[in-house]
Amino acid sequence: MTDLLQILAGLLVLGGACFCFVAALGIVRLPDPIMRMHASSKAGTVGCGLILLSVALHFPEGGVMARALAAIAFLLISTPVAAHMIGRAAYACGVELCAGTIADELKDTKDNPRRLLLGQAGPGVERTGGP
Amino acid sequence: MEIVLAFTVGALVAGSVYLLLSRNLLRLLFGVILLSNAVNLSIFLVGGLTFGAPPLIAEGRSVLEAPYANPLPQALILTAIVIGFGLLAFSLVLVYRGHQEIGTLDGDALRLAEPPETPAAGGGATAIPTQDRSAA
Amino acid sequence: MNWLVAAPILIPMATAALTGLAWRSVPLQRALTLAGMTALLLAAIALLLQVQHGRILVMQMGGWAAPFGITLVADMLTAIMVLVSALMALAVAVYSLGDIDPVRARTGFHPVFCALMVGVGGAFVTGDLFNMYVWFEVMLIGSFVLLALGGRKEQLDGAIKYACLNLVATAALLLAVALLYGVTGTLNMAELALRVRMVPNQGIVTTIAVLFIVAFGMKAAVFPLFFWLPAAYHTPAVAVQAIFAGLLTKVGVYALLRTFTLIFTGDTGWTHGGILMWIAGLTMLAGVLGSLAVRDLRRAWSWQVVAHIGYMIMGLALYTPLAVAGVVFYLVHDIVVKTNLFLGAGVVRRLGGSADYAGLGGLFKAAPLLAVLLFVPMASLAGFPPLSGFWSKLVLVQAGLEQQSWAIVAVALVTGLLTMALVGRVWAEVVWKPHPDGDIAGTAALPAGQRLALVAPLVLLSGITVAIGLYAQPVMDLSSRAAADLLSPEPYIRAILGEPPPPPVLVGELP
Amino acid sequence: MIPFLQICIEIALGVLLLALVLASVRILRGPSLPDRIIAVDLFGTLCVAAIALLALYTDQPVFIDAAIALALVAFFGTVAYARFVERRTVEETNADD
Amino acid sequence: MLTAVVAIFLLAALAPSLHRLLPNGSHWVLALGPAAITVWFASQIPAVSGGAVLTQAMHWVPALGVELAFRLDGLSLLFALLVTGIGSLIVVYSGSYLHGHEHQGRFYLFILAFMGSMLGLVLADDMIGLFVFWELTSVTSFLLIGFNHEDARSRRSAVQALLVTATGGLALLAGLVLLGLEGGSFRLSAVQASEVDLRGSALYLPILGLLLLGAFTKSAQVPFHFWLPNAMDAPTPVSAYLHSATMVKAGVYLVARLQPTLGGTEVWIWTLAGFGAVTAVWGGLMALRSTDLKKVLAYTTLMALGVLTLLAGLGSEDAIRAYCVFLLGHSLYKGALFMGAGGVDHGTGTRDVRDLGGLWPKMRLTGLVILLAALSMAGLPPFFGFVGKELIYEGVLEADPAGLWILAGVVLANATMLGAAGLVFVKPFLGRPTPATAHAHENGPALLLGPAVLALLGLGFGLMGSWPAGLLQATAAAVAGRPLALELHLWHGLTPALGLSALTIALGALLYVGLGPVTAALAGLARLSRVDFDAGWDRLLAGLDALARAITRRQQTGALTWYMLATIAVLTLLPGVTLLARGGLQWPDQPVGDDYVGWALCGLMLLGTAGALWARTRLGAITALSIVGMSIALFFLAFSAPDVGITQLMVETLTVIIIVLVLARLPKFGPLERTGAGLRLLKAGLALLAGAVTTAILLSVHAQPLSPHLSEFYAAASYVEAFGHNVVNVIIVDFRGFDTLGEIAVVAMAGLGVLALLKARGAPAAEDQKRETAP
Amino acid sequence: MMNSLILQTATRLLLGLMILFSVFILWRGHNQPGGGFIGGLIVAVAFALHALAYGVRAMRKLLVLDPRTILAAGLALSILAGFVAALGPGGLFANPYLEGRWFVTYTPAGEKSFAIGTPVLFDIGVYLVVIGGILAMVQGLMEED
Amino acid sequence: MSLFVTNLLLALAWVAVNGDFSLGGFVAGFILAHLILFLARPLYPGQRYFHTLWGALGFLLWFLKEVWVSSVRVAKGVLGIGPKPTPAVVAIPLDARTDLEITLLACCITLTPGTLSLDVSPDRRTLYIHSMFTEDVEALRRETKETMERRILEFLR
Ligand code: NA
Ligand code: NA
Repeated sequence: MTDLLQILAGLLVLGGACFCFVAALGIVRLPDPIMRMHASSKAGTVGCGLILLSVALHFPEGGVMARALAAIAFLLISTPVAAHMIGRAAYACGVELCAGTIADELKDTKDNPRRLLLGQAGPGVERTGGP
Repeated sequence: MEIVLAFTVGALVAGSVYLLLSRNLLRLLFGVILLSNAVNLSIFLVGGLTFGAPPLIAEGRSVLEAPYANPLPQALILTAIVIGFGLLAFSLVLVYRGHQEIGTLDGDALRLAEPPETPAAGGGATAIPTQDRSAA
Repeated sequence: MNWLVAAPILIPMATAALTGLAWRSVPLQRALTLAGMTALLLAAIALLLQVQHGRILVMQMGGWAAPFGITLVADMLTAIMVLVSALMALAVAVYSLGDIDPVRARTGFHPVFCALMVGVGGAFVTGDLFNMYVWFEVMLIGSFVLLALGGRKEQLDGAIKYACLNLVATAALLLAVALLYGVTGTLNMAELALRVRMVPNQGIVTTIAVLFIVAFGMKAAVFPLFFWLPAAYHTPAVAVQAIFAGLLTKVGVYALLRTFTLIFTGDTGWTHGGILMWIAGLTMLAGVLGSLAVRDLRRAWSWQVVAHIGYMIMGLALYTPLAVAGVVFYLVHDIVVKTNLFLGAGVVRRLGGSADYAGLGGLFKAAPLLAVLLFVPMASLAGFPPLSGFWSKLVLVQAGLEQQSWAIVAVALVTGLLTMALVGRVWAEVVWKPHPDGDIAGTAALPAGQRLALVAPLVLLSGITVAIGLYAQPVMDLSSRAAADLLSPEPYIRAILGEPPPPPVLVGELP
Repeated sequence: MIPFLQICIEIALGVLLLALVLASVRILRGPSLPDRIIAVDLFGTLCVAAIALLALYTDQPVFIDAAIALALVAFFGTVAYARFVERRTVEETNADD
Repeated sequence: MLTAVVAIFLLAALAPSLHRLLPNGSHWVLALGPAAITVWFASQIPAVSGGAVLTQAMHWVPALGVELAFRLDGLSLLFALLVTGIGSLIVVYSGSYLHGHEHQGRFYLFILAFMGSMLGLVLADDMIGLFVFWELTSVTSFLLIGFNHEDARSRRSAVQALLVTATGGLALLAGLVLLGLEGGSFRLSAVQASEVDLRGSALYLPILGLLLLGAFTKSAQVPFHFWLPNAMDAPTPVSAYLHSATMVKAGVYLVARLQPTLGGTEVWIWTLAGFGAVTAVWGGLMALRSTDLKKVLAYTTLMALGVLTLLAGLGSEDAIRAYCVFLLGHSLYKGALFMGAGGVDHGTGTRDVRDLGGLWPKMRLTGLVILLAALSMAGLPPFFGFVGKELIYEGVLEADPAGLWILAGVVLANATMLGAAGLVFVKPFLGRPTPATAHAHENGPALLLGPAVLALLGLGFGLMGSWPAGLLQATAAAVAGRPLALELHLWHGLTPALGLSALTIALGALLYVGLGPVTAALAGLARLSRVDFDAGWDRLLAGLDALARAITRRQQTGALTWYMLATIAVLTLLPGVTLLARGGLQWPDQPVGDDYVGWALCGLMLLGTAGALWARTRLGAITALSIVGMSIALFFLAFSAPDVGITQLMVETLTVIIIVLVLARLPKFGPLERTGAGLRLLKAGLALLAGAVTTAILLSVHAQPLSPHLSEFYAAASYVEAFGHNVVNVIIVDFRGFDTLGEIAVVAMAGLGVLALLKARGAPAAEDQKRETAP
Repeated sequence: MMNSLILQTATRLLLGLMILFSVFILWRGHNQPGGGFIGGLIVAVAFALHALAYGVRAMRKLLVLDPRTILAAGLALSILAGFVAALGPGGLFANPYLEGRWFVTYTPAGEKSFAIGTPVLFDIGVYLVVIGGILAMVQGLMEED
Repeated sequence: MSLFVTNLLLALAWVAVNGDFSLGGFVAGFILAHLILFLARPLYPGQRYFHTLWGALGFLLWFLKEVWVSSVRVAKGVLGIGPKPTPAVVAIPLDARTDLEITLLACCITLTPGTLSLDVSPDRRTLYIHSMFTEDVEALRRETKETMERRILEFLR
């Protein structure tokens, strides 16, 4: 049982490392920032998550397992939020989407983050708060 | 490993010194960050490096059993890191406020406090070559 | 177990915490600060009384015996320094009642001022080198904040240079402490004194010692590491200038004095007679020439801070009982006088509306009492007898001549002469010369409360200067005993480590 | 610990270090602000993974706390970066006016 | 004696209050003090003449061996009498002279303090005590010379006097300390009596040089003489006092005091004689050139000081006798003349000889006083000045080494005295009346008392040589260091000295008659030689200022880069050189290590550092630094420092966040970063050197064995005694909890400081402005 | 503030968790990596995140106390923790400053099962100072807008 | 959710009774208690506890599968095997209304098939996503709404 768990942990670790590597390779190879974010947010999360899972399996104490799972949960919440924040900011600061982009339904709407940002940040205009 | 680290620290110090000599205050502060990192590593180094044996007494034991990493340098570094952070945070804001009030990030252009007796151009009297002044 | 040893840290620190809690109420902060500094002074007096018969007070913090915990220790030197700094703190706290505006008070002057005193006191009483680093940092952050408090342009300008250079100094100090730990395995200063002698490679010990010279020297503003001082000291509020000028650099001198009599005594030819001696001479000259080059009262005094550090370093460099006694005496004298000078310059500026010689004058006519109060520290600065400055200079000159160190004595005398030139000029320009705007108002024009707050410290400090001058014996006696203790540190070491120190193992002779 | 797991961890550590280097490359190369921020964010995530690996490697579960702490602050850091990008955009556009 | 000195100082301290109480009569009351002391000193004359020496000593700073030791011998007594006696006359005189001056009270304070200092100086036996009073005279005379402080010339003169005398003062200090160390005691009398052969000491020359520098500056010997005429900017009573009895006489006193201890060597004789003769001639000639009455008198003082120095230098018995007599004579007539001249000034409103004339009918009393004193100065019989001059000639003639040159100089100098005497009396009183003297009026008794007493004494001592003889004999004995007979006669017989006197009178008369051409010649001479010491002084000060500014500007450039460069250079070079010079360099005896995690993390750190260096943008640099910081954190974690690793990670991130929060408002990296290639090379060189030194030191330190006793204790006690499993945390909160106390103080202050910086903007500046404009 | 619905919601979710985690870290600091400093930093980061999402004013409201008060209180607590030693044993001021005073429970077997003492109190002071200090900085910096 | 609390309390009771304070013990107790409550569900009419819990579990499993699939797809894209990326920014009209619904949806979209939430419109009616492998914009819109959004709303409502 223990050996089996350890073999499983080993495989998870290897897999996790591979995903991490892919994520890193992705942000080097992919053509535009948003694409790179795909790599980092998905492969990075999975890779890191797998390794944490392996930790959870490896250590028998409940506390460790709970913390490892909590870490995975936190990662699952925070990574997409972070991706959203960067994505929006990237869009707002006007990065170029790569040449192969087939559609951009955000660009010409009133919801364009850049437009919102600059329009609302003019002098004397108070930005409206969230809900 | 200590020998490798000694050379690394040397490199960090070299890099930090180069940044410290910048006219841009922000780069100077980056040099400070690097320098304090290098010093922290030095403390770590002189205490001796031990891989994978944190100074934690195992559950159910009453003394730390060898091998264990030297705990004292770690405690010192902790203190040093926190202190360094406090000083750096303040300095950063200071530089920021300085820019806000004085309008420059050029360390060599800070001439409000001194020396007014000197002609503004420095008259070639300063030891720093003046060819880069025009760029400012 | 004597809690008095911890008082120089705990009293101002508790005061800092309380004033911090009371940050909404300026009057409450003021009252707390005054009470705290008074308590500090009382504790300092008690401390001096305790150590006056050669007793060394030791407190092992947390009850962990040296060298495992942190040791606080008070010998004669410490007690003297604590007492003088407590006096200055009280004087400046009183002065600040009339000097610190409500905005500065609301944004933290009082807690930070107290924290500065924590750092100063801590540096004096600690017997642990890393702990000394910590107190230096407390002092440093306190000085950063006080320097910038108020946020005027030239303040920020000066504070930025001050901060950048001191951050480097701090890193150097930390590195030096770490390296010393690396060769000895301890941080306790008493144990260090024993263990540095056992290091097989004495060359590296000397190297570390030199690093300490540079690191502490930077704090003490010696040549050529003083740039931060004339760049910044004249910019903050007067109370802040005064406490800086009085205490901060002297803590650096204290640290040099302590470590280079207790720990680094193995290669005095190189460290004391060589590096420190050169530093001393150049510091004196650079400082005094700087003070002659400026035309602004506060800047001139700032440069004088530098110049007189040179004298103290000279005493340490000579490294004889008389010379070290001279350093201690000089510390006492200089702290009082420099604080007084800056406080005085503040009042002068308040009355004359400027700090520039060109914009000043008329004091002899308008405020004769103030003129007297200025005359005392200025004359003492110049070393005119029978004021405190004379005795300190006399002792150092005598010590130098005894050692036949002609060059350094010559430099000291020339520096003294140039200081007289400065003082004569300042007196003529600031006190005698008619004010460019015609007659000015005297101190009587100030509101009564403010007048009392501004003038009382001057009276106190000038009184001390005169008293020490007329009756130098007590201070000289204490200084001599402090010096004797410093130069034979065995009782100090025994008091801390609790056992007769093992005979030092000397490892070979130096090349 | 069985040798298989040991080997797996060592290989994984190596791969992860390589990934860290790759992330560094993107951090250093940029070219755009978001690129660097994404790379720093990933660097943080990779560090979390590396810390978890160290926990396995040294058999010290305490490292997990480091991982959580890092994940927390790294997230905050990324949000701050995003804020910076937005602010800078505003500042620069205003400055151009 | 201590009582006397302290009493005068106390009187000084009380003077302003007393003057406020008694604005019209304070000078009479105040003069009682010194007068009483004079009487006490006079009462000691018989004993001292009989060879007795009064001593008094008490501890002052025993830790330094400094005492308040006083010694009253003939020399001290003569000076003490002059100081207090003339002093009390001066106080009375100034009460009238300065009547109604707004700072009259302060004046009494200064002049009495000056008197006390001078008295202490001549009485002190302890060298340090002597120096203390010496410097006090400098300070108090500074205050007196600058008394008319709203006048720029006064201020300049005061500072000049202070600095010149202070220069000598510091030399004197060094000299005295050396003398004390070499002589084995800090008591002048003990050194004089001791067996130590100071004249043969290796330090004799330095000691002598230093002491004489002190004496010469104080007694205004050429080339340190220029401050003395300028000191005439002081109110006349001050000038009178300074020149007759005090200050400038201090130097002459010191030389005499040291004569028995250090005198008699070739160096001593020729130095003093040379300086003295030159000063005497120079002073005399310059006196003739001057037109301001006070200036004339000031230059004659120079002449007298020169002669006194010369005599002290010659050191022969006759020279010493001459010294004593001339000293007294000069004090009497110079005090009278100055006060008289002040009277003229007071009565007419001018002191310029060219504007004065025909005063005799209007100011007969003043004229008479001046006449008596001038005759004494001219060295005509039967005045005391004549007695002195005769003795001078005898002394110079008798002295073996005295050459012809010196003799000629002395004669010439004495002749100029005659001319000067003519200048101060004949022209103002007997010359043609001028517009300035139209409204001249006689002065009151307070202004006449002092000069009259002195002038009459000059006549009386001349006629009755036996009156002062006893005292002067004791003085001479003190100067010689052995008993010396002294008798005073107007008539010495037909001696060479008498011939020289006749020659002097003839020459003097010639000089006075031919004053016009002589002055022109002198002016031409001065122009020709361009020896204008006063202007030289200004150039010296300006040069000093320029030097100070140049040096200061070169080091305190205001450029942060330069400060940093210098600081780091010192920080690098001093330890680096020490490491090499003291043989500290050592390579650790251990393998380099094959820990690939460590290698890789070090590599990442280097990568990040390189990135931070080459970053073109701010964010590029920050993110590169993040690489470094996180790699270091991983390094800490890998090498068993979990707490440090976590903390490093968090602090690293937090730092970046704070940077990022402030960054948006800061400008981008711009042209600031583009520096010249040479400068870049310099910076890079220093950076590499710093790195190399760091590595070398770290390796050498690591090569030393590390004692584990501390960590062993922590390992054993952490849980058992401090109840914690995490040893590092136990160290932080318990073993070394005190560090943490300081650490949180730093964090707290940083928080407060940041808030203060950001919150209080502009407000204090406005506050300060408000306060400064409306005090 | 960032004006992002997603961030705001996530912050609401995370804030409580982070504070909880920080207390956990603080509490076990004596036995495991963690302690007052790291715990305090996590709280500070949590509130700073709130400030980023909702603005500084909302954060200050949530915090109730001014950062300066927290900071000073923490400092006072840490100082006080050291003073407990002054009370004894052996009389007032007989023991040195900062000497630990522990409340320890033992298992029947004689092993320590639970220990709380003044060093923990001290660490709580550290925790508060760090929260106050960092939040003072964050508040100042974000109020700039 | 009071049933959830009951479930928790029962689990704790189990742990206490056993004296086994480990996570495993707690999980065992929780499952046991859950089974008991499930059997007794007629006692608690109107409770959506089991629906929600099982719904969430089902969603989680589905979601993890999607994450895995998407990661593999992205990995292929990164490594250059598989189809060439065809990125697009697509607007998704939202049915989700509450903060939690929108946030959860956005997060899940980011973590799954080659999509990334960029922004929510200020009126909260549109979610803009970036897709890495877009064959047909309309199909993507439809698919996202019908799989992801439907599933989330299902277990949240
Ligand atoms: Na070592
Ligand atoms: Na900890």
